Amino acid sequence: MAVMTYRDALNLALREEMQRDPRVFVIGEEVGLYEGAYKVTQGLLKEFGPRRVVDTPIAESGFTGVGIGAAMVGLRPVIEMMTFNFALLALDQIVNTAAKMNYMSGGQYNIPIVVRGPGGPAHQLAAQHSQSMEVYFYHVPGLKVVRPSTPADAKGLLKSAIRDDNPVIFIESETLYAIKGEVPEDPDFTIPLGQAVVRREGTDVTVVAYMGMMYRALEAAEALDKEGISVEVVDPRTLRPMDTETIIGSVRKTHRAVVVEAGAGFAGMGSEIAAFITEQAFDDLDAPVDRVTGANAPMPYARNLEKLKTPTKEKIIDAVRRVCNANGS
Amino acid sequence: MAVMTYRDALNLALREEMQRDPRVFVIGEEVGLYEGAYKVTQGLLKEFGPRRVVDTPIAESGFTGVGIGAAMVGLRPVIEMMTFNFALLALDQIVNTAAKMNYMSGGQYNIPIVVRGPGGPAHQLAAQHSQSMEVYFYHVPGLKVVRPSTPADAKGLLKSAIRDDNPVIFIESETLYAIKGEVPEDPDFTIPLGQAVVRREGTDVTVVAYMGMMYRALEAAEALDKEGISVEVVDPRTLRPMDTETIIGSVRKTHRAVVVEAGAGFAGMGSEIAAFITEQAFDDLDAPVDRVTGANAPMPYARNLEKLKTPTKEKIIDAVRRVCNANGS
Amino acid sequence: MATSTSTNIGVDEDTAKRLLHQMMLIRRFEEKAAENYALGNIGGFLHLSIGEEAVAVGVTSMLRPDDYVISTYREHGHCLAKGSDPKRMMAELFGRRDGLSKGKGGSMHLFDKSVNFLGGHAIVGSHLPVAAGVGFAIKYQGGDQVCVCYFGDGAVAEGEFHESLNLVSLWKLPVIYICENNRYAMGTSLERALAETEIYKFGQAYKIPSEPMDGMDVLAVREATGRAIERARTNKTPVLLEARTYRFRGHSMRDPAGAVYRTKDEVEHEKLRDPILLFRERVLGAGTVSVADVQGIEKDVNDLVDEAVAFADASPEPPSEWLFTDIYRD
Amino acid sequence: MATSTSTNIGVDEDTAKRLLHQMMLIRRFEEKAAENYALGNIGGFLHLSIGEEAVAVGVTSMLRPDDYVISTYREHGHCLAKGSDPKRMMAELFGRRDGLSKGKGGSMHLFDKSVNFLGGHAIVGSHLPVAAGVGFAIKYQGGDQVCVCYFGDGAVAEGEFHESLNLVSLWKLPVIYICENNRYAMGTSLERALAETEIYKFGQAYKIPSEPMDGMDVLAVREATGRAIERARTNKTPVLLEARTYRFRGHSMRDPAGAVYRTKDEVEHEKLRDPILLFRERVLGAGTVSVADVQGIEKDVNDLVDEAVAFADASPEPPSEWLFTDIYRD
Ligand SMILES: Cc1ncc(C[n+]2csc(CCOP(=O)(O)OP(=O)(O)O)c2C)c(N)n1
Ligand SMILES: Cc1ncc(C[n+]2csc(CCOP(=O)(O)OP(=O)(O)O)c2C)c(N)n1
Ligand SMILES: [Mg+2]
Ligand SMILES: [Mg+2]
Repeated sequence: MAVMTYRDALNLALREEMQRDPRVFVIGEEVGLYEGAYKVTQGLLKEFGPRRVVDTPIAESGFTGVGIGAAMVGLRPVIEMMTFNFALLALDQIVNTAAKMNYMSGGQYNIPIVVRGPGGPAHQLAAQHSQSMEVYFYHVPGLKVVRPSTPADAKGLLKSAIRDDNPVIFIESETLYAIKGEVPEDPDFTIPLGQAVVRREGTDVTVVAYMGMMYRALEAAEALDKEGISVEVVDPRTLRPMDTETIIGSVRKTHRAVVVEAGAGFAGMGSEIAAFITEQAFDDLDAPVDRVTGANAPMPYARNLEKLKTPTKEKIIDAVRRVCNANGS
Repeated sequence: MAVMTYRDALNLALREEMQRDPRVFVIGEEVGLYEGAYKVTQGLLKEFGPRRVVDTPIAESGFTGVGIGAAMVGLRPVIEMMTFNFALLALDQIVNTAAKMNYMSGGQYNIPIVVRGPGGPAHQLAAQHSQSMEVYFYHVPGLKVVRPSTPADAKGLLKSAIRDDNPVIFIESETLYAIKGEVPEDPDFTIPLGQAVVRREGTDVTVVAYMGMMYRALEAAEALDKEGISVEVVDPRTLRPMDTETIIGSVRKTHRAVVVEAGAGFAGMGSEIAAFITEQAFDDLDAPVDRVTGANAPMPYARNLEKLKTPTKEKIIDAVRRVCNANGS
Repeated sequence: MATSTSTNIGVDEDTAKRLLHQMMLIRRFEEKAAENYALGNIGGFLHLSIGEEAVAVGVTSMLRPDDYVISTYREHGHCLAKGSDPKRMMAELFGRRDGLSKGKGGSMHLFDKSVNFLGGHAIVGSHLPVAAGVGFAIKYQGGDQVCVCYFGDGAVAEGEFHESLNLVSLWKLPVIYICENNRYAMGTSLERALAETEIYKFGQAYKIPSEPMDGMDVLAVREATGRAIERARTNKTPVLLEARTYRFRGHSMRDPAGAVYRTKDEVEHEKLRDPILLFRERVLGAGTVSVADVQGIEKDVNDLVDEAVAFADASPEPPSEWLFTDIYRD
Repeated sequence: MATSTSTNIGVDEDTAKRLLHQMMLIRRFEEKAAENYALGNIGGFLHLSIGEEAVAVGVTSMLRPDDYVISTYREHGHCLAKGSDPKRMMAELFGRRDGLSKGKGGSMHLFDKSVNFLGGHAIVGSHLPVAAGVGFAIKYQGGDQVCVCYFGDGAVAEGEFHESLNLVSLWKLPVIYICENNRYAMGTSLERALAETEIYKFGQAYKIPSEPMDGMDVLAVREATGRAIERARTNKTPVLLEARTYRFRGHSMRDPAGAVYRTKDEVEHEKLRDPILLFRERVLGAGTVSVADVQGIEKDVNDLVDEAVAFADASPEPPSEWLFTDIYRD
């Protein structure tokens, strides 16, 4: 175990996988000479050279297609989106080509790529540069979608994503790159895709949250503890495939659930989680699943408005109180 | 009232709005000389000329951007996507430019465009040409999303969409173009966006469905009637903004709900509808909301597999029976 | 710049027979496919390359088996020429279990890894960057193959054409982009789609060597492609070729011969340059092959295609479970 | 082709003063913005155009008020030159209620309908098709305005560059595309991004008249732009101009002067061609303006920018309800 930042954990995962497998290479804007707009690829060009650390022009659809083509004939590209906001320009490549190729070819051509980069709310970057992008991917059969909340998860899940034989969308966060945590140094350490984790044990209510919202949820849990409300926090980590069992298991125990997401709520991840919890644990629920979501608006630039856009610890606390005071028990 | 096809109803709406407002024009691939890949724009070039019926090269992002720019300075374009599968190439324009412009400009530049064309399952067109595309749009603040199921709705909603001052995503269906129905000829006839409609009254269970699934639901309702199960069918018509009141009102009456959607289920429209029904009518529900969705797979080409991919009348009947036999009542 | 037409006949008997055989096989395969579409044995979209056979055959005849080919939804000819089994191709068109893609892809999505045929892609322009990626991998792996990417004139207006040409030139990748310019993208003629209708000229903007070629003359195609492959293989650099050709049938089976956007006369006139007739007359005239040889080839391709149809017809539908297989590779 | 440098001084006193005033105003505005970014009054991304002022000022000085301008996230200069109020601009950078976009857009999304400034767009390449649409509308409405679209060298590699140039040429639209070629897209130099680094040459592929111009020489910019506007306005056709310029600061405030990807020497060398110094010496030398005039202008722009900062500072935050306004127009 070593304490390192989320950024360094990602960097270490890339380094280890590139050392382990010569087919793995990194491609994207500013990943080489500039060492990454957010420095996630720092030192890679020096260590692996321009053949395996490839700077591209600003052509998201183009270099994503390059990754897909390279994957068709035996390579394992890690494609960096400088930020996921720009992934919409490559969405056709990801959805219509990468995600469907194995199916359309009857299993002949699988596409082992990772598309990674930061996404989600950032600091005063406004509507075009500060949005939750996972919504464009987790609905798509053929894709896997990961949102790692901690340094250890960042490392373990990125390594699994790179080793996975399918297209994996791996969305990090500008606001988490600097956080520190314990990270296993063992190069064989990986975390399987599709496994949620209980971040905090509790008995009264289950709060499902990932990325920055997971930290808000833990803070809320601390505060609620003092009121005698015991909150269990579950982090899905992988959104597709979703580990419904761990979440349902927790709800069967607590009988109450709050789902938190940073994105605008309507038809988001929270909708699906609330829906399957209700379907699978209806009789165990003492209250309807409550959703705490980002405001249903684009991201404003003004600092004060931006604060109102994304769920706060307080909003989560209110929701937990709501479900606890609801009928039943 | 006149009986006409869904296709002709759309054509009439375009014609009337172009006659009514000189700022309205149609732009897209094959909309002019070829009169539309699906003939929705038949006769428009002859009537309005090449200035207002604009054939484009195959450049979805380009001509969608052209529509947005034209809208910024006073025009009201109707942009045809030959099929919505290709809209992913224009998604950045739609999501990051059109949907956010009014907000980013503090209300200075609204974008009155309609992006229309067929979407959803078609006949043996396989994975890239047969998919439910609304999922990429209804989550986005700043957009409105319409899915018209009948010829009358096609006309009334398209006219409202064209008159709306915001970007409206209007997704038709290849499988409905030929269906016939009564359509008001009055050029002032419109249907407001954001209003659901009860297609069939019933007392035991509410089935929410749109487009082809709405017809499957009506067939299922007929069959279930014989078993003494009275089904109410509600068609949202507009997915964003969603008319939650009409749907909740129906569920408060029937105490049971089944949500049907053609698309792969995970994190789709059905998730949101199931989630808000449960939140707002939890105490009225005698059973958890049931979802009937398309198989969680890309669309296969083979006829027999294709049949298994999209929900059938039988699957809806089973779901209704499930919720009716569930505990409670 | 006029398209370079083949100078001398310059093919031996075997080659002549092989080229004729392949072109006739493609023609026959697609004629039968059309019949079976009418019969309802084939569904969805069916795009025929009838009239364009010389491009697929001429190009592929200069490739090595380990070279890669990637194409559009109008790919039957490219797939057959690369060496795929007509039986498994027809079974795919029928949507049957023995199809190349297990019946899941259909006519627009033929893939055959055994011959390095990288598919059938139906989003216009989308496979051009993918081809660049194949070229990237060839270089990364130190191989000496090339990747041929076929696309239509309609794809030229898409942004991915530009992004791809810039990337392959910037990175010096062994990709040969071959535009099958049949002068129409569905109902849109070149003049109504492109500011520059001499498509090969776009190569200059990216400093990519490019030339037009007579796509109705299989030998002209061989000559130009030969030069291109030689260059790409040795220098590991891209080439852009424009094959001037023509589609005798409608855009797809749903487009009745394209009556609206082009005249009957134009179509009839172009049919006078039917690539199969042209080449047959030429090799007969030069005495390279005999009438009997031609009849023999005719019989052989008819038999092959009949077998293919019989095989497809006999192949069962894919089992229901297959709806959920191949979504992910585990 | 060498960039055309302005031949004679060819500006009268008023024009000279106006040009100098605008360039110095932009410079001062951005220097103060940088200060206030450091102070935390401005957040998010802040991209300065220091070093590139001659382009915005030279181009706009040839436009009519009813002409349209659309730009990128590096648009302070373009917006100021088009005539926006520095106070409301600075208030927008501060994220305040009196900002051009009510504080919702910030530095990257300045919009000012009152002067036909169509924004600040931060997805590279995305506003090029939008500009084509503005040109389309001008023609549709029978107007005689033109639309100027500024973009960076980095946008040239994006597919939308290609789609847009093809469309405006095909449809003959009065759009003037002006590439502000500062030789770097963030940390990526031209040579590492484009197969053709003489960007104006791309115009040829689309049959669009194009030329490079010295972006550090405001008079050269005026001359080339004058020709372009004349042509676009009368023929209703597009033009592509490449302004050769340089960014003196880092890509954004988060990029320390760009130390990694370019040398200090290079930056210092380019600073010798500071467009403001060049023009000032020139007009002083020619006696068009006096030292006193220059000092007067200096004082005036300092005052204007100080007022702008004071105004922004005094403007309240937008009310909470505004989070939900302007999402839709009803
Ligand atoms: C991105 C995209 N837009 C539109 C279509 C619909 N479409 C299918 S084929 C076609 C015409 C393509 O013409 P061309 O590239 O010249 O190829 P050809 O059919 O002539 O061989 C169009 C518009 C599509 N498949 N993909
Ligand atoms: C589509 C897209 N990709 C990437 C980015 C991130 N990004 C912002 S500015 C920039 C560099 C643009 O360089 P250039 O076009 O030369 O303009 P300059 O900044 O030099 O004025 C990049 C890569 C973006 N905003 N949009
Ligand atoms: Mg064509
Ligand atoms: Mg630049």
